[in-house]
Amino acid sequence: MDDLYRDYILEHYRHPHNFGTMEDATASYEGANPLCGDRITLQLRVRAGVLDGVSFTGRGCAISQASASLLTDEVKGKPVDEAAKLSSSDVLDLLGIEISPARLKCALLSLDTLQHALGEGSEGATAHAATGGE
Amino acid sequence: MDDLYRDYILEHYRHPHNFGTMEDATASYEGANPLCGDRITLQLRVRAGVLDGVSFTGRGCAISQASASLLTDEVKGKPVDEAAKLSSSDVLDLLGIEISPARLKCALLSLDTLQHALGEGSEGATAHAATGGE
Amino acid sequence: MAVEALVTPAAGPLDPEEIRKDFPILSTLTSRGRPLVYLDSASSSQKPQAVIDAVTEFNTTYNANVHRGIYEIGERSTAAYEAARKSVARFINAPDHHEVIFTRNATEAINLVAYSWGRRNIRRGDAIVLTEMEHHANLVPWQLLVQEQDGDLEFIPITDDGVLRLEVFEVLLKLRPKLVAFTHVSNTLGTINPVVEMTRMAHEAGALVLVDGAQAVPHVPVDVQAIGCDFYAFSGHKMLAPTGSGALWARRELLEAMPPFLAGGEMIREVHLRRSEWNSIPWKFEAGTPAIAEEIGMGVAAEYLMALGMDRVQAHERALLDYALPRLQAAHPDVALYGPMDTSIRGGVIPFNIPGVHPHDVAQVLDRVGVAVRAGHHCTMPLHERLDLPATARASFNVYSTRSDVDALVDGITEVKRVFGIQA
Amino acid sequence: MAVEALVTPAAGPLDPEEIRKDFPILSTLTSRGRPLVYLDSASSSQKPQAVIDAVTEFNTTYNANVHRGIYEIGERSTAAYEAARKSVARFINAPDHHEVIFTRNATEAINLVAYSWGRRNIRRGDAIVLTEMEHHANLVPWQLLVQEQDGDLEFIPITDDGVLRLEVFEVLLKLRPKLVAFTHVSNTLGTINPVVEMTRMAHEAGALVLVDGAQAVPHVPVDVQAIGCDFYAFSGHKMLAPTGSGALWARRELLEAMPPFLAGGEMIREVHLRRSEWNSIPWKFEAGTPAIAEEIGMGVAAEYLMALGMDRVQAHERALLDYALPRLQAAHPDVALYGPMDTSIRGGVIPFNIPGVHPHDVAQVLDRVGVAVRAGHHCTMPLHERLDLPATARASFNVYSTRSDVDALVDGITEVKRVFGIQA
Ligand SMILES: Cc1ncc(COP(=O)(O)O)c(C=O)c1O
Ligand SMILES: Cc1ncc(COP(=O)(O)O)c(C=O)c1O
Repeated sequence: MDDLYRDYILEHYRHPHNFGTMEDATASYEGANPLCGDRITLQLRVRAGVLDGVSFTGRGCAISQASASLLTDEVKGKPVDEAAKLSSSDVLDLLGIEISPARLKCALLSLDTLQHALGEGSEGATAHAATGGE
Repeated sequence: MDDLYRDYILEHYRHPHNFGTMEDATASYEGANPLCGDRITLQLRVRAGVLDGVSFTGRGCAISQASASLLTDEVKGKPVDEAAKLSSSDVLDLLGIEISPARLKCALLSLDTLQHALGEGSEGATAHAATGGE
Repeated sequence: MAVEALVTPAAGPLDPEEIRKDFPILSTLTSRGRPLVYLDSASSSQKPQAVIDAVTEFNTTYNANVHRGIYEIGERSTAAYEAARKSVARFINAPDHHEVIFTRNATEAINLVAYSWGRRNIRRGDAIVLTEMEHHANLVPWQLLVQEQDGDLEFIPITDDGVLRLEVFEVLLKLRPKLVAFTHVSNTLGTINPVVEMTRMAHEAGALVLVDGAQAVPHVPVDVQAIGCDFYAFSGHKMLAPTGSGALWARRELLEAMPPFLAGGEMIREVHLRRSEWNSIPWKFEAGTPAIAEEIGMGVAAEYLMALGMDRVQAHERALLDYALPRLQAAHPDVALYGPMDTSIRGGVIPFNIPGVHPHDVAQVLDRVGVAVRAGHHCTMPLHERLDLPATARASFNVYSTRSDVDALVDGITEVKRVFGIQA
Repeated sequence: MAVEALVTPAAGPLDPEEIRKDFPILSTLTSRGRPLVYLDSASSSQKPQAVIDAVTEFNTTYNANVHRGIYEIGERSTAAYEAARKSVARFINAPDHHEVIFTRNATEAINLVAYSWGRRNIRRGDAIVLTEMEHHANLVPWQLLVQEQDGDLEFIPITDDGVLRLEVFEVLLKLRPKLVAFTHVSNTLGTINPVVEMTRMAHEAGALVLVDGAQAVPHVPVDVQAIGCDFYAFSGHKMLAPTGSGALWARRELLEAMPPFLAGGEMIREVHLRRSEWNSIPWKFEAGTPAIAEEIGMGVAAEYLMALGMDRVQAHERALLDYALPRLQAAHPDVALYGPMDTSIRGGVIPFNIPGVHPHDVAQVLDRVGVAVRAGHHCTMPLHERLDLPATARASFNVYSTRSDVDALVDGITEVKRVFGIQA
């Protein structure tokens, strides 16, 4: 019944890949959705134009954390310029679940953080999403 | 069919009593409803505590002008303290027609002006009424 | 789609008789058993069934706060509210629906600009140019602003038949005003102002332009990009939408640079005890729970009007004016009519006076025969002062107005004259 | 009278099952075919049929602008709008209905005070005392104000279970603040603050008092004269009324001395090109066409609640809390509950967290079983910072809430735990 909380999403949430910190990171960025309290710190190690190492720490909802886990898997080992090209819909495809507008911001926090870490920060993903307030 | 525009109201409107100015007035006041453009200037001549002379000039709707005509008839020759006691409902009785809330201000402008002229100005009658704006 | 089904095909002239079927109030009777002849649409328009139903549907099936709930009716409410924003943006051809801020009415929209943009940009000695025909909503906020900031107001005068004197505007622009604010269509005279030309002139002189569109959106096609203005303010309740709805459109750069106006929930990104950060536009300017059902209704009203076609709406109202003005003049040569007689620059507004009868009395007698018109200063006191009129009576049209409404007005005026003993 | 007929007799406890019949949305099903269990009333309440009908009736039978038309539907509209003001005044026991100003919501009401009273009365170095539990609506307007006027904000801290520390308030009052502003009932914790005592303390120190009543009016009897405060702000949409409705009550002398806030039609007595005079209160503060249908609906909602009896409403919600808190604790000892456990000082609000599950995920899974709760910071970010919680889930009650709603929540939490693989 739960489209959103598929087993692999919950698995990534409970046992996120690439979780932790790196001593020799070359770039890092902390992204947050203040409205929800989701938070992700992403570390990158770039060597010869390639994302040779990627790790993150964070807290937040299953969607935001699973998305970070899946995204870091995806970009690890990729050339920087390829990683920089990833779009929102790529990330939604990675998640493979139907995200309602209210949860979009959770799903895209990892991408936004990556783009900032790559020095490609765009305002797009930090724009308003339908979450958290009253 | 017209409760409001009875013959005597229209008669007072077209041929108002006590219309004009007095050379030897002892008090005068100009009252206005800026929202409707109704305007009444009332003159009083007080002798030995009696309203020995009363006159008015003005322009405006039939209700406001007929009310001034009827009211001046009513107070002429009366002791000042009696005139000062006239209430809104007295004036509505004088008019003898049913006044809707939207027209109350028109009907009571003459009383308000009289009270001011008598140095008894009250804020009451200049309070908001449902007229004129958009 | 409910909307599409309700309207006449989008070609040929509007059929007001068909349209009237969509407005339940138009088939009611007055307490005297007369059919309602509603000729006060410039004050507030009636609402079609589709708009009424949109509000009821919200209240009975998905009422929930917006932008907040991770649950079905909350998501539905948010989606409908944001879809309404898109409809309203499309209705005025805004380049970006994030530039549409929902407000209670045109008045609040203009005050928002006066407080937020004005207090930051108007300084001592700065001029704001208005016109002599402004509604109080586009005058008093600027009075308060220049009082506070020690600025100046200047006014474009009008000709006796209610047309702006652009040659004087030209001269006023030499004062290098910071802002020029004027109404698109006059609520009292019906004058349709040359907004494109005026905006160009103002911009050439370095001023920003605010257009008060309260009387334009219900009656003429509005394209803010074609106008080229910087701010466009309007009300929902005059364009078939519920009371409590309205909008401000402004260019993104301006909105982004402007400080917040009302503060509270929703307009923030982050709040600490002593400082906060703002949300992105448009939400930065929508503090607190908005008028959700009402703005959703405004979206439906915009769709309804777009389905009718605003060029057809304008043509319909102009045809009605072309019918009404000669008919009134012929039947009542003694009645004074105001406003431009050239109906190509006039919306469906007919201000008039019957000599010897105060407009209040006119309206009161007309009410007895079921004809609803406005009487007074129509929130344009300075314009009435300029025209040396204490007050006027005013009949005004909307999509559902018909020739028989005009006929009822003509007959009603005869009745007023009868009551007041005036020979025709 | 429609209202009277709809409610249970005004003695004995409320029967929520009877009341639910008045709320059409409560018998709808979610898209998954589940009955709607609406536990987000603190965000926005549902509307009874009487309120929905009042809006429809306005739109279909007497829609017209207020204070303006000398015709039948205009007079009816004006009378209904002003009658709503009287109902709302009676609802909070205001001494004079002219002291009730209609606003869009509580947020606008508070901003009105911050702009109009605040900019005139708060000067460099002046302090305003707030609390750590304020909704952003009663915090951010004061941040903007003290930034502009160079004043200071001070905060009454809370205990860990969400009760104001009055002994610190006592100390803060030595700063001789100009204003003390606090919420009557906390939207996040449910805490009912001792408003009478706090108002007395503030007045003794020479401060004015603004009470944010947004969460009080739907849940507890409110008597502004008994409280003794100077300003009382609240929203319609949380007390069974339409979105777009709300009110500020303030003492007449204050309102009369305050300059206008929004400017435009209706709030003026006289307008000239360069100066204007203001209307009397409350209209001085109601510029432009108000949310007529919505405020009329707010009057009906106030009558509905008065017919139920606010003491019975409070008793009902307290009984539900007394049922829910032990039930939750028993069924889910691992779930963290926040707010005072003394239900005599608590409204029907239950913030909670399931360890290991983010509130968004809690809300999302609950939605799938038809249970609507809120997740996030509930517009009290500083309070969440104070409690060191990134976010909370929150269930909240209203007159129509029942024990079976609570049971559905308890079962829903079990389901959340199942999905997330948490042992009970
Ligand atoms: C305590 C409190 N104050 C103010 C508000 C703001 O209410 P509104 O959004 O209706 O302006 C709320 C609503 O969330 C609230 O709970
Ligand atoms: C030209 C114009 N501007 C502004 C307004 C104010 O509209 P609202 O009262 O809806 O704010 C009106 C409405 O009368 C108007 O005609």
